[in-house]
Amino acid sequence: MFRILTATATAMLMAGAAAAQDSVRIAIQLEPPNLDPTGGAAQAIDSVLYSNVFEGLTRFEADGSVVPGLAQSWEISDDGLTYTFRLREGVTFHDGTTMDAEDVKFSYDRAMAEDSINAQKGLFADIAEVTVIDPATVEVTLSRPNGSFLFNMAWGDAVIVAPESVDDIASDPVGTGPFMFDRWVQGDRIELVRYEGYWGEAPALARATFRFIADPTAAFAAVMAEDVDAFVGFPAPENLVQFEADPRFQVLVGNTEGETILAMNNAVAPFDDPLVREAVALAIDRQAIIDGAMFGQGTPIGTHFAPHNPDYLDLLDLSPHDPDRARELLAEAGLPDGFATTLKLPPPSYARRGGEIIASQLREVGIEADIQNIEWAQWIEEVFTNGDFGLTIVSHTEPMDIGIYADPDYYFAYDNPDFRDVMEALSATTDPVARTDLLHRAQTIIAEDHVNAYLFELAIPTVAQAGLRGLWLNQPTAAVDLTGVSWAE
Amino acid sequence: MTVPRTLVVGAVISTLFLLLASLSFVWTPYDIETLDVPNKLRPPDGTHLLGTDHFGRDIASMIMLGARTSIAVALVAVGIGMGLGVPLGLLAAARRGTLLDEVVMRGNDLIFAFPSLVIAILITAVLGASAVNAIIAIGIFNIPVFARLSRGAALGLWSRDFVLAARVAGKSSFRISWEHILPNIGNLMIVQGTIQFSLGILAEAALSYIGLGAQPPVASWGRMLADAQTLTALAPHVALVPGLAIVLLVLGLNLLGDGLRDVLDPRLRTVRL
Amino acid sequence: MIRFALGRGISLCLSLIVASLVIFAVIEVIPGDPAAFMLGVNARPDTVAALRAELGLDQSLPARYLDWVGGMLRGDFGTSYTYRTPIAGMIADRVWISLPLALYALILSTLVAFPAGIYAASRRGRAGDIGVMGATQLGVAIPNFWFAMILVLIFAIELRWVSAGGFPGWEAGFWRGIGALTLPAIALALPQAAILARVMRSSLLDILGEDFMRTARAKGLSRRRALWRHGVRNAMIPVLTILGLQFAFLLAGGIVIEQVFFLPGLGRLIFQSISSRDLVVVESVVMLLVMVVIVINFAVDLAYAAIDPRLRRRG
Amino acid sequence: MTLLSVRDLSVSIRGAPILNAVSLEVATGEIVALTGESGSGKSMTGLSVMGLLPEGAEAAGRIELGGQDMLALPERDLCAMRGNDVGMIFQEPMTALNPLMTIGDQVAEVVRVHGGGRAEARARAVETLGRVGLDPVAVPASRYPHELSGGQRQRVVIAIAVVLRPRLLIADEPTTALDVTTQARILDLLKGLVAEFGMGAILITHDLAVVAEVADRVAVMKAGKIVETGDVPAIFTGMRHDYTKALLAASSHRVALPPVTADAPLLEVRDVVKEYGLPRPTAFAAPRTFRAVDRVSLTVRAGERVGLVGESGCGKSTLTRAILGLETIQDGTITLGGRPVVAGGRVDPAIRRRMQVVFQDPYGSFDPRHRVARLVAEPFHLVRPQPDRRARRRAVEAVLTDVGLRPQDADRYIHQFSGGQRQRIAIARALITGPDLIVFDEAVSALDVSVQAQILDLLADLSGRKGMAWLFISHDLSVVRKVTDRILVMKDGRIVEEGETGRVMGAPSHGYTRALLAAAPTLPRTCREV
Repeated sequence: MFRILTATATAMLMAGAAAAQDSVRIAIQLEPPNLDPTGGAAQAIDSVLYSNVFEGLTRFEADGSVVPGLAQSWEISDDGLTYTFRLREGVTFHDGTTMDAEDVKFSYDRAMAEDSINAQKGLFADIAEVTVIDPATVEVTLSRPNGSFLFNMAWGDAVIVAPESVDDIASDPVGTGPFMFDRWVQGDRIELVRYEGYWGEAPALARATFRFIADPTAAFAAVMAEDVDAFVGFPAPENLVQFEADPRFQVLVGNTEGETILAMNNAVAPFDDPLVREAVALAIDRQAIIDGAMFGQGTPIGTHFAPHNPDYLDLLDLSPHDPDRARELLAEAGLPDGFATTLKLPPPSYARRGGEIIASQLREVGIEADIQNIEWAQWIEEVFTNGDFGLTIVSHTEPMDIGIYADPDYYFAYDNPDFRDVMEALSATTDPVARTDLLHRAQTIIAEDHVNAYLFELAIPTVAQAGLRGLWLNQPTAAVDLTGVSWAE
Repeated sequence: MTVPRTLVVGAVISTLFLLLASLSFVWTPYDIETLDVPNKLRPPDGTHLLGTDHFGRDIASMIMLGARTSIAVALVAVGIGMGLGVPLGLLAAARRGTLLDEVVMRGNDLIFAFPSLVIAILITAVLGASAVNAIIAIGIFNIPVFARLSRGAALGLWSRDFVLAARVAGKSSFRISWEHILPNIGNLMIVQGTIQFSLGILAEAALSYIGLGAQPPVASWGRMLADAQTLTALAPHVALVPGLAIVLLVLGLNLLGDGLRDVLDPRLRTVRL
Repeated sequence: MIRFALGRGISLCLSLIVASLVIFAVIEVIPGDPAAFMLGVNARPDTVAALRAELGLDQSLPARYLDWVGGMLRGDFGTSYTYRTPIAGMIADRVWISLPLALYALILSTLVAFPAGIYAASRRGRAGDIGVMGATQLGVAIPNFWFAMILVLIFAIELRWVSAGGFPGWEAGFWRGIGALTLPAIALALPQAAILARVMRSSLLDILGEDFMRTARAKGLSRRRALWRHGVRNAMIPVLTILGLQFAFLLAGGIVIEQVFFLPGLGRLIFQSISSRDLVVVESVVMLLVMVVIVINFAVDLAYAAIDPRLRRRG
Repeated sequence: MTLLSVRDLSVSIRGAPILNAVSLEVATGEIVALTGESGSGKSMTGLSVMGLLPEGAEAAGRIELGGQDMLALPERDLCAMRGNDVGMIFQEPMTALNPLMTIGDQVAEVVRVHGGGRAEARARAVETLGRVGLDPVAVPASRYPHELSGGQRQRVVIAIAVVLRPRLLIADEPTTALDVTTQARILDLLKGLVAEFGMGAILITHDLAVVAEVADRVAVMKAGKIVETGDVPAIFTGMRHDYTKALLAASSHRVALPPVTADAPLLEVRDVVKEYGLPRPTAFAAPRTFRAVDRVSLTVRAGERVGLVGESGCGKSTLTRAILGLETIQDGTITLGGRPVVAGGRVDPAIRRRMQVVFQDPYGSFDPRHRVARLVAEPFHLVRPQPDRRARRRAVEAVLTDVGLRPQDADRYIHQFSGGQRQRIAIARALITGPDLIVFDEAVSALDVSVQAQILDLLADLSGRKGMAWLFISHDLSVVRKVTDRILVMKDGRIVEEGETGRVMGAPSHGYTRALLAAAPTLPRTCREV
């Protein structure tokens, strides 16, 4: 009875129609909660919209460098406090209205406003005033010098929006990018179409559909059944070996800005004792975690910095896998037979699977970690806001975020005045050589102090049809930049 | 009195799993606490009877420990369902037609109205996911089943002559419920209990499959299935073995339930929700 | 008949009110603040407070409850915290996946269960009966999400007969929509069909023992005709109860199946909303599910009266 | 002309022999009765003729109906004959009709099955329903079975059996479940139809009085064999087989009731009213009530044996439950030895101890899970102070021997006893607290005639030895007259006649009592002296 039933069903519908040559179906794991990059922290919003629909004054390139965006060029005053941007000519929003200095001032004032709900309000903290010189020129004066101001303005949260269309931007985004928003079927897909009036070079693609598949099996099935053309951030690393063996597909494994760490609550005993923290760090076997949890995807890190960044310092030798030394350190710290603590794990598989492996590794040296799987909302409340945790595993995917170790109120509560001085100096200097040296000093301090156990840089596997070209390999920022994507002939 | 085949087969399968579960307190082929990542996903062979999973742990040992979790969760949940449901049903029957009866029955309909999975999701969202919360969720869902069943059976008995005789003998409705009604619906409760037990195993598997059941390091069949989901193409045995274990145990319990019903009282009205 | 409907109607409203109170109370207790979640890790306290005000999270509990229930009566379920779009719209799109899926599964299970149940009852004790009963024992024992995994493995990945999941939307053609729902419906229908077949068989066997079946045979009806003209209709009453309950389970069961086939139905909406603490969406969807179940029970009661004249007059 | 001839019919079900070489003949227009105690195989004979034997039954021998051997016919031909050439009526009218079909459709179906058109079927159905005495205005064809009384439903079953004018009609205990007056009318209807349609008929009944009134010939069965056949009424005088004699003697058994001097009043029921709320016809109409017991007064003096007779639905069981304190009463008082049975909603244990009950259903009145000792000792719950274990045991054994059972029976379970023995245990339970009054609620109606006789003798003996009074309630006049000094006749919730048993039975003053006596089938005068 079943067989006849399914046979008739299939006769009616063969596999999905093959993708037309100028359109693409991209799948990512999470669906954006809304479509306002300046109004929510969810990375999925930037993945879909950054550079495709919205643009900022500056822009991230595939290799992480910051290049001119809507600002053609700029001059910085000697004291580093005044930035004068010359805007590109003839740029229009998707609803036809022109983009000029007024829109830039409106966008920044909106982000800095008292009741602003911009998730990265801190990026605009140093701006004192934004003045319109003429429609093509805008001047931004800072309250104090900030070496990474151009870097900050490239973030998705700093894109330029228009007052005329900002009200229902959450469900009908209007930007200046090469693609226009077409349709959003909630829970299933978002469709973008090429914006004919784009100021820059027209993209190869005419239509792009973003599909949201969180479930690993469903992701594997969707790609294997060719329901989608590419899956950026494929959630099941264990299946990559099958895709590599299949000529229909290509597998790209790049790095993200995500430093995956085993964070320790420095404010709570026994983690306030550096010896205990070092013991925890030494108990960890990074390669076993990468193989077990991520099936080999991911590069080990010895400090809180992205390895693909030129200023990265290899400090792996400060925390080798040495269980015996770890037990000695625990004895030295007065805990000969170890201790018990909580290990709170957010939903992603790097945390849930990594957590099981780390718990068993810690058990080897006598540390009993009680695993608690919790939702992101609970993690933010219990761990991030209230600091109610012993250990947790999380991946910090914001670019260049080593500055969080300067904030004693940050959830792992690291309070080191020397480190704060280094960060102060860093933000004041713009000279690249000086900055590299300062970054190296910063990385060394937090590595030697074993603030957290630094595990690995979160890899981002992308599985795509063999004929697809121009996809980003790494993710310097959360974005699926389709501007350079096309089908090979 | 020939014991029906279903009872024998059901009893054998169920006791086999019970033995496996209790044995796991003392001994399992391998210790599943220590991971052995290098030889992960090995197919069943001499050293690992049922192969290893994505962390290199021995699947046979995981199945034994998983059996312990499933049986414990389902048993306690049915216990809650029976412990609270049956007295409620007897009370409603003893006070049939009064407001109390109406309230109990309306309450039952209300719990039935909440799909069992939704109750589980709500509870675990509030108390966090764990085996205990799975027990509470499944237990709550079992209460109306037993309450409704015991009330129905008790109502039938209240009109019987021997209960009238007991009333003539001046016994209170509480004493009658305890001495006469409860023993006579005992068979029905045992048989329905076995069926609810097997449904409890399925419910626990579903809950831990969506991550709401027992949390690591406590082993659970549902979670083994969830972890193995992406490996079905790569290493099919990791997904097949836990599934088969669930099917076998549930089948065994159902056969045991049917067999018991035929032996105890073929006319029993059991309901499978 | 009207009095019967009226009586049931009042108890229906009562249950709905109590259900809404229970749901609101349970969900408000869930830890985790939606605003903090939405603004993410680097948000500053003042921004979070601003968002809380905007979403109305700072009002008192009773005020929010009355606001929510009042809205629901007007068909406006409020606006989702994360999506910031009206919930009624979100639910509408997803209902058009969960409801057809449940209906499709119910039809499939009935189409399979009725003939199987009747066949087994008419061949009581013989090979046909034992075969069907064996199959139903197995059908009841197989967890539907595991069966779904196997279906996907065979039909979507190996044979590639049907897409592995996802939903093209009804505008992409009715049959494409049905195609996408076929595998999930089969996975959902299996255990229900097994249960329904067993209930059909046992209720039919009870009826076959009744006196009026013997009267039918004495009238000259053959065994088969007596079964179809008298047996099946009388056996429908207990079967109807199970059908009513099953539709509620199919709706709930869909929650797991939607995960496996990544169908954007009510089930996944509940999951996504709970993980993002979109409380008002969770409340509304759960309330909707409960309403559907209670209404179905009410419909089953009315159907009883329609089939069984003994209930109709009693009023 | 012989219509039906059954030759050496033997039937066994899964090897167990049921019928053993049964031979029987029925001529056109003749009513042949098949009688015998339950389990004698009379119903199975009827079913064999219809070819409706249960699964796993094997039949041997010949059943010739109009020249064709029914046993040899294929199922298809049997179907063609059932309802057409041979019709059957069953015992239990309440469940014999399909609840979901109108009575008109169920009769019309017979005609449709045998090739009749829709219109013709409907017409013949209405015509036959009228013929069996269902007034088309009061009981139209569109009615459903649950809206009809037991007697009316049995008329529909008869209509179904005779609508196609079959040559042979089989009636299996057609009136056993009915009231005496309804039974009389149904038997007259059957006799009328047999004569008018010229059918042959087999009437299966255990009641020899019914046989005497209706049948032309009778065959007596015992354990699957016909032990004797003969013409009625000749057989009642010149019977040969001793089993038949014993059967007849049991039916006309006389009980020697020892005389007793009834003194002070024991149970006094004054103007008792009991009403039940009825569901309201429309949502807003005033709630209607049904008055089951309407201002009833009666007294039972110590040691006196009083009978309460009435048809089902006359309110006698409601009155009984009120007397036992199982139902609340709206008005009037019930006192035992001067003190009210129910005080302030609670039953007074001291009073309750002096009054006990014996129910009708031997299988239903005992908790299957308890041993006899515990069952019989249950009334001790009322006795303050509670007797200790040994005293209870002695009392149980004593009272068991009183009712003619063995002391060691106390340790057995109830399912190990026959119907008669269970009633003896029920009586033992009623005697254990030495009550002054025992209420017998249809206590012997479910027993076979021979067992009934032994129980009635036991009661007579106990009344002599223990001197307790009793209130004997039954619908069966012949039983009540044997064990009571005074009789009350109840109709529609009221006592219509009261008086000394002999006087009421001999010269009833109220019209209803006369109708009751006339309707009850009685054995021919000649055999009663035997």
